[in-house]
Amino acid sequence: MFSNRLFNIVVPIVSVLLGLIVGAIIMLFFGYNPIEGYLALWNGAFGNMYFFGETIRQTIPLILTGLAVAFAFRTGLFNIGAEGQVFVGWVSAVWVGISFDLPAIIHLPLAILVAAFAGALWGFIPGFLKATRGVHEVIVTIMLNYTALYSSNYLIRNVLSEGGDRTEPIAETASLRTAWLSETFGYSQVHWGFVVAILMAVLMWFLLEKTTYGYELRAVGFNEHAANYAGISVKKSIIVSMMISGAFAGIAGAMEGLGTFRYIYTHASFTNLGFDGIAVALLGANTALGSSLAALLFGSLKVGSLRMPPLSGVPSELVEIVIAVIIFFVASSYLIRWVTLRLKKGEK
Amino acid sequence: MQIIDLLQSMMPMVLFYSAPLIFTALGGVFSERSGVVNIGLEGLMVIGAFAGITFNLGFADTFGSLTPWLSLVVAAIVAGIFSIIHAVAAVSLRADQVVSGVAINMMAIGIGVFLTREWYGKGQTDSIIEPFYTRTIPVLSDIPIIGDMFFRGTYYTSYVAIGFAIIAWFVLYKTPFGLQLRSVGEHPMAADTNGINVTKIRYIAVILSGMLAGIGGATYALTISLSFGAATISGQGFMALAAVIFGKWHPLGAMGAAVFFGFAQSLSIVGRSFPFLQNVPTVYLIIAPYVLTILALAGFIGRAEAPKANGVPYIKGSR
Amino acid sequence: MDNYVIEMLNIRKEFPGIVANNNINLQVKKGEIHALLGENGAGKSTLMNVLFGLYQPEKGEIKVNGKAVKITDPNVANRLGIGMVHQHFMLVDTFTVAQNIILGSEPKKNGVLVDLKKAEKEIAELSEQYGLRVDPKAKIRDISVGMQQRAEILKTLYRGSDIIILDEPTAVLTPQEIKELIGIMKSLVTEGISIILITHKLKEIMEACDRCTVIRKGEGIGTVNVNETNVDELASLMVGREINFKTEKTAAKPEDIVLSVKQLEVKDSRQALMVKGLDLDIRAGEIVGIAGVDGNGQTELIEAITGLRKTESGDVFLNNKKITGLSTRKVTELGVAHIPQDRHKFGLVLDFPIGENMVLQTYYQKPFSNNKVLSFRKIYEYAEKLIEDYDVRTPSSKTKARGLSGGNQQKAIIAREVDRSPDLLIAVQPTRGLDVGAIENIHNRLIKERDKGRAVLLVSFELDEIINVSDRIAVMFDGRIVADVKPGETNEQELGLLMAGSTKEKAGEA
Amino acid sequence: GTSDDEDTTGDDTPETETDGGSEEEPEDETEGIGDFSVAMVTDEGGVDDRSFNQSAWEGLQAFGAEHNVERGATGFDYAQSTDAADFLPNLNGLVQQDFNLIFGIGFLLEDAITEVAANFPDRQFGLVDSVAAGDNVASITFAEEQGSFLVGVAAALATETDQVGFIGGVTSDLIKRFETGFVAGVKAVNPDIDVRVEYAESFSDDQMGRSLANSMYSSGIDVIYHAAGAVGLGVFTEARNRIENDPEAGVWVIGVDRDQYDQGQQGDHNVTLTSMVKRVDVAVHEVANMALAGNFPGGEQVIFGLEEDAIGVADTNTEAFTDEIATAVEEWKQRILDGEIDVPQTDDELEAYLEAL
Ligand SMILES: Nc1ncnc2c1ncn2[C@@H]1O[C@H](COP(=O)(O)OP(=O)(O)OP(=O)(O)O)[C@@H](O)[C@H]1O
Ligand SMILES: Nc1ncnc2c1ncn2[C@@H]1O[C@H](COP(=O)(O)OP(=O)(O)OP(=O)(O)O)[C@@H](O)[C@H]1O
Ligand SMILES: [Mg+2]
Ligand SMILES: [Mg+2]
Repeated sequence: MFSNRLFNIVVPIVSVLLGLIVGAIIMLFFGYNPIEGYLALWNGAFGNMYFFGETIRQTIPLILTGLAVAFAFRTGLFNIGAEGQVFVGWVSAVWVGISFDLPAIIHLPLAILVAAFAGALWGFIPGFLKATRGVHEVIVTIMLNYTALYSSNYLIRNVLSEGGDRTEPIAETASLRTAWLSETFGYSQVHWGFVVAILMAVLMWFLLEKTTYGYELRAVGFNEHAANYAGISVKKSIIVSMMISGAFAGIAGAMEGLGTFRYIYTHASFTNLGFDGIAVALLGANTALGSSLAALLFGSLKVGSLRMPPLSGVPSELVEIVIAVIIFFVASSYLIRWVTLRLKKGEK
Repeated sequence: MQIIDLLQSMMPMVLFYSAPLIFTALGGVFSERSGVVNIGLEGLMVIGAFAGITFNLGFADTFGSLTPWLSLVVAAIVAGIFSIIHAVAAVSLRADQVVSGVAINMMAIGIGVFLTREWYGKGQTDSIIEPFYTRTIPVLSDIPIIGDMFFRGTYYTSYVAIGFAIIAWFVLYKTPFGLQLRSVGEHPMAADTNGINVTKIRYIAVILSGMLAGIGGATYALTISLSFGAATISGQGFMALAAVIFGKWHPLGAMGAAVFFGFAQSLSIVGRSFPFLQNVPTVYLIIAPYVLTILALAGFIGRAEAPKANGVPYIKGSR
Repeated sequence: MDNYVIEMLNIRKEFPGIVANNNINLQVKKGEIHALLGENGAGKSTLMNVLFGLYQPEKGEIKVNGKAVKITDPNVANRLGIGMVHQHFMLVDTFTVAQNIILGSEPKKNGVLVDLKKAEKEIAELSEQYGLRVDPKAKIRDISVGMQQRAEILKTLYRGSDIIILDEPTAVLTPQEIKELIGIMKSLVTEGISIILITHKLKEIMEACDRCTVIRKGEGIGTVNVNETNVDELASLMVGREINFKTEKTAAKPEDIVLSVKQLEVKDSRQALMVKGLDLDIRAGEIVGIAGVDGNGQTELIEAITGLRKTESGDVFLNNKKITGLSTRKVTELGVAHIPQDRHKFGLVLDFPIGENMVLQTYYQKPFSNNKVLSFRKIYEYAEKLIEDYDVRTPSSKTKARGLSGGNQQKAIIAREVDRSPDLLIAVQPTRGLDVGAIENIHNRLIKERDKGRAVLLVSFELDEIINVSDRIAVMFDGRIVADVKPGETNEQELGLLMAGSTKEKAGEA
Repeated sequence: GTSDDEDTTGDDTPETETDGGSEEEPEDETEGIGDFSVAMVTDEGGVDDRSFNQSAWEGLQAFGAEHNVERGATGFDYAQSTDAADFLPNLNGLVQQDFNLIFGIGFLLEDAITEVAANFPDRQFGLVDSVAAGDNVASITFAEEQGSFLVGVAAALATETDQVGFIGGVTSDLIKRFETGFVAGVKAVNPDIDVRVEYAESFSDDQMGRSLANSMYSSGIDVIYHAAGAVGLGVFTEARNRIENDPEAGVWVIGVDRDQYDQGQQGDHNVTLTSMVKRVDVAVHEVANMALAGNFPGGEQVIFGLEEDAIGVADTNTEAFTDEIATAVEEWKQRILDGEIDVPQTDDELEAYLEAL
């Protein structure tokens, strides 16, 4: 028999392959050369240090929003609101970044912490309403996404700048970028956020798997009734879980505000980081390590896809389809399981 | 402004804003009532909008003023077919339905824009020349007060949406099919032991949700944006999903929720011309619909009970 | 040649890793009540699910009225006149009785509408005809288990079934209801209907059935005529050895009051008052059994004592300390252990390894965690000790709880609860659905705890269990303790009447 | 059409015109532009946004056509951004493809251009709609307030209700210039005309545009000027719908960036009164030619306005845009060109302007 652990690795790998194959078929069908297309994709993601740096840069917030969604999922909650939490985190981080004059050793951590706090606050609302009023977290988080988008635009224009479309850049002391790192990666936007992201992934793993809090949250996630019976406060767990989830997404916003952009601009629409986080978490089986790897995959596909049209003529939307197919197959892992079992049987 | 005047100027806007949401939310109700979570509504709307617009562009000359209606039909068919992907994953392949829905959303926008590029050589289509127009219903619009509110300057599609909601309610609560569909969403095994084909019902429900969301997306495209691009459908599917939950998985509830969203939305626009709101920063009006929804949920709507088997794949013989 | 309505010949059904049915034969005559007897997990339900078309057998033949048939799904079974009342009811909670009954074969009007009026009328007629009292308009979630069961039976009759399978129908009923059910079955067979009855209760078989087929560990043991056998023979056929039905125990030596409930009032989730001014005292060193029909406030009482549900008024004292309104965690820490009724829903996190389930209430205490960090080494050491001491059969302490059999899941819960050395041990339906060996084991464990000086509160719907194990029986009806009797001074008949709301005097006369 | 571009670009550009002209002369096709290549990075709108991204791309295409080079790494090309985070990778990708001159289209790219320009001092960059630092960056801005002023004049003359509206996208300094110019233009003709100003706070929410337009038209406004990207699609939809119901409704839309005449066609009627045309194509084309000629205006802000014919007012809809209006617009244009009027660009300037009326 296939062991479960092995299977957990086989499914994503097979899914990625199937996704790429479907992509190749589409390219062939529309008269493109799939090899050229994928070569452009590969080069666009890993072709040289510059693109590799960009891939890392894109991966950083995806890891964090992935962790946010995964964390909530693990405790039985669906956080569609990472999108909004990214905004509030981003705004807050930039606010700290531009309004304080502090040594880097305090400034940077403070900015990240405030972003985490803001995200947590944004997660608190649906958590609290779910725990106390039984309001479905999905609607509340959807509504809060829009609220966050429009409110942060308002703040940018009226509080953080004087009617401008973006804030001034944050102080160097709050920046995650360093010249050395950028230079190493061919002047890309890569920043030290990847350390933060990895730390957060480790933190999530530790928190969930190794601590009593994690034990409680997992118990609530699997079986609310049993957790309640065991004396665990389900309400508290729901609220705490949404807050931690929100904090991760808030930090994702901080990565944009302190690393990638170092300011915030008014957004005409969502960043999609939060929505992509859902896919990342699901592809990563809602684990910290899995989400990190899935984020890397998404990050490289997204960054790589930018080079597809100029280098191979293939519209970059193809990558969107490929990602969707990958997710589809991961979701339908039963199919892969069934086929592998069939193959096994056939061998005998 | 008098309250009546206000309502008269708002109602047509409420109706036209709500129509796409009503269609789509009804789709969500069918799907979720049968036990299949459908967060792919957004993607299905995208496909509907895409199909509606491309058909309209291609056949406006052939069908003339009939084109928008045919576009809706085509959108329903195409999105219905597209939704089979979700059905296969969620029902036959026992996929995590949320994941599959996310895949639907990404796939739809990918395919929609990819094909637009392939067919039109650009990321956004031209404007259609046979869209829907608002109409004034001859006799009814002369009724005092009501006539101006509901029968002047509205789209036929808004009436169709309301009609569909009533039909959906009728189907779900008065017909054998509805009874069976709801039983499948509550207790699939009970349905199964009663000889109901759970798989078939769920497929039908998901395809219905695809068709309705397709109509919803096409309605949006044919009444508001009049063209298709990556940004045509941006979040309406999620609002429809919210309407499903807000409306407690009931067709008329979902319609009510959609109308509520429309109401809040138009209030935030009409409200700008109120003298006493003139000094309020616009942002408060813009976020008002969303905040109002949250407050409404927290305040008096409260706990909503999802169909018991919602999101749970049915595996024959498991307990 | 006998005239069989049903013949199942050499049926074999496998599940991954287990043969649930191996070459089983079952032949049912027209108009008889045929018992299917076997231990838990023997394969009875599986066999019936095969007959009902829910499972496809790997091997074997099924004949209905002498004709070989293939029953591919419940629809086919329905058409062949086979109806089944499942062990776990197949009713949609939010539907009415009538809607549930007609589901899948709805009468129509105008070609499209469900004709609920007609259905309700037909159902009323049917229930009149067979004496099955139901309210067709009531929602399932609002009616008693007994009525739900009658709805299930009506469901089969409505479909015109003449072969009805009843899978453990009596497990949830009071003695009076059981008696009523047997009456119903007897009247059904006089109308030419054949019944297959699954039950663990030998007395019921003796009382109601014509013949009995016994299966053991998936193998058919044979079929006997009920009037040619007796309870002891049936028991040994079922288990494969002699069985002692009476639990051995010494007299209780009650000491100080451990639990004292005073004028307690509790509402259920739908705000109906379920516990209505209840008084109850339990002393150290005694087992108090609460007898009562499900739905008379037992669940709410236990939840109120354990802090799972808030109380309306009245008080609960533990060792003279008021614990009313305290959180579950506090109550647990003060020395209350609780073996819950539904082990899957409450007792275990099925997706946690059995080891982590063993510390469900103590994970945050030393030595299982230190400064909020779990010590898995300590947790698993402890879990393995419990597994050893309480004979929980599991491949390893890391196996998910889901993978254990029901009996072993229950043993794991009992190990966890008992090992905390609580002052008060609450056991709700601790042996539900378990086999005889497991039941013996658990009863002995409860008695051992009593002998150690613990107070034990046993809630059970099984009168046998209550009478066998308790030192004192408190009969609960309509949210109150209506009688307090000694097991030696009463019988099932009397208890049954008390549970149904008769006064002690009236019940005594019966 | 791009046919008149060539005539006008030469005229008003400072210094470089003669050199630029002579470079363009040679008929020899094979010579082309040597190894000079030019590319652009769009903002989130994309290359077919029917707005300034598309216009810029048309400028590059015209440049290609003029010099007879193909799209691709040796001629001209573009990279499309779907997200602000894509700007830098796109710019760097084009740098790595060895494009000599790279345009960033839209003020959103300001920081990205600044950064890349600093990293690659040997390349030339152009930024449209904003000003970036760097000796190798040419900042291309437009005097939108001038064009807006003129369409304001047109609106003031066309309105029959003495109420006109302005719908902006996301509030910003740039869109503010459209607003103040428009208001100033309207009031210059008739200070009693009401101008209602609304911002959609989006460039993509066509539904919002539709609703705002509905609200405006319902309140008696009959001319709406939009500077709101795709939000404007909703404005057109609303106007067309009103015309469909009542050909005599008399509602008008003023388009922006490009001549949006096509957007306004409804049966045999057209609701596009005029459009404030911002010739990003002209500007991009012109700057590319300057770079090719070795006269790249690095480190400078090049303002394209009425004078350069890079800002204009569309007169396609001759039925609505009557001779009377055209004449008036021409008069006001002259007064701006003559420096008689300094069109206000901020709220404060507008206030001062209105007080002076
Ligand atoms: N769906 C299933 N998948 C795997 N194993 C199963 C399944 N259903 C039953 N089994 C196994 O088959 C055997 C027979 O189970 P079955 O439910 O028929 O027993 P039973 O005699 O009805 O017991 P009970 O008295 O508890 O009702 C058991 O060992 C059980 O573990
Ligand atoms: N779908 C299934 N797949 C695998 N094993 C199963 C399945 N259903 C039941 N089992 C196994 O069957 C055995 C008995 O299960 P069952 O649910 O009948 O227990 P039970 O003691 O009857 O509990 P209950 O009180 O819930 O009826 C267990 O070993 C369980 O793991
Ligand atoms: Mg059974
Ligand atoms: Mg069982």
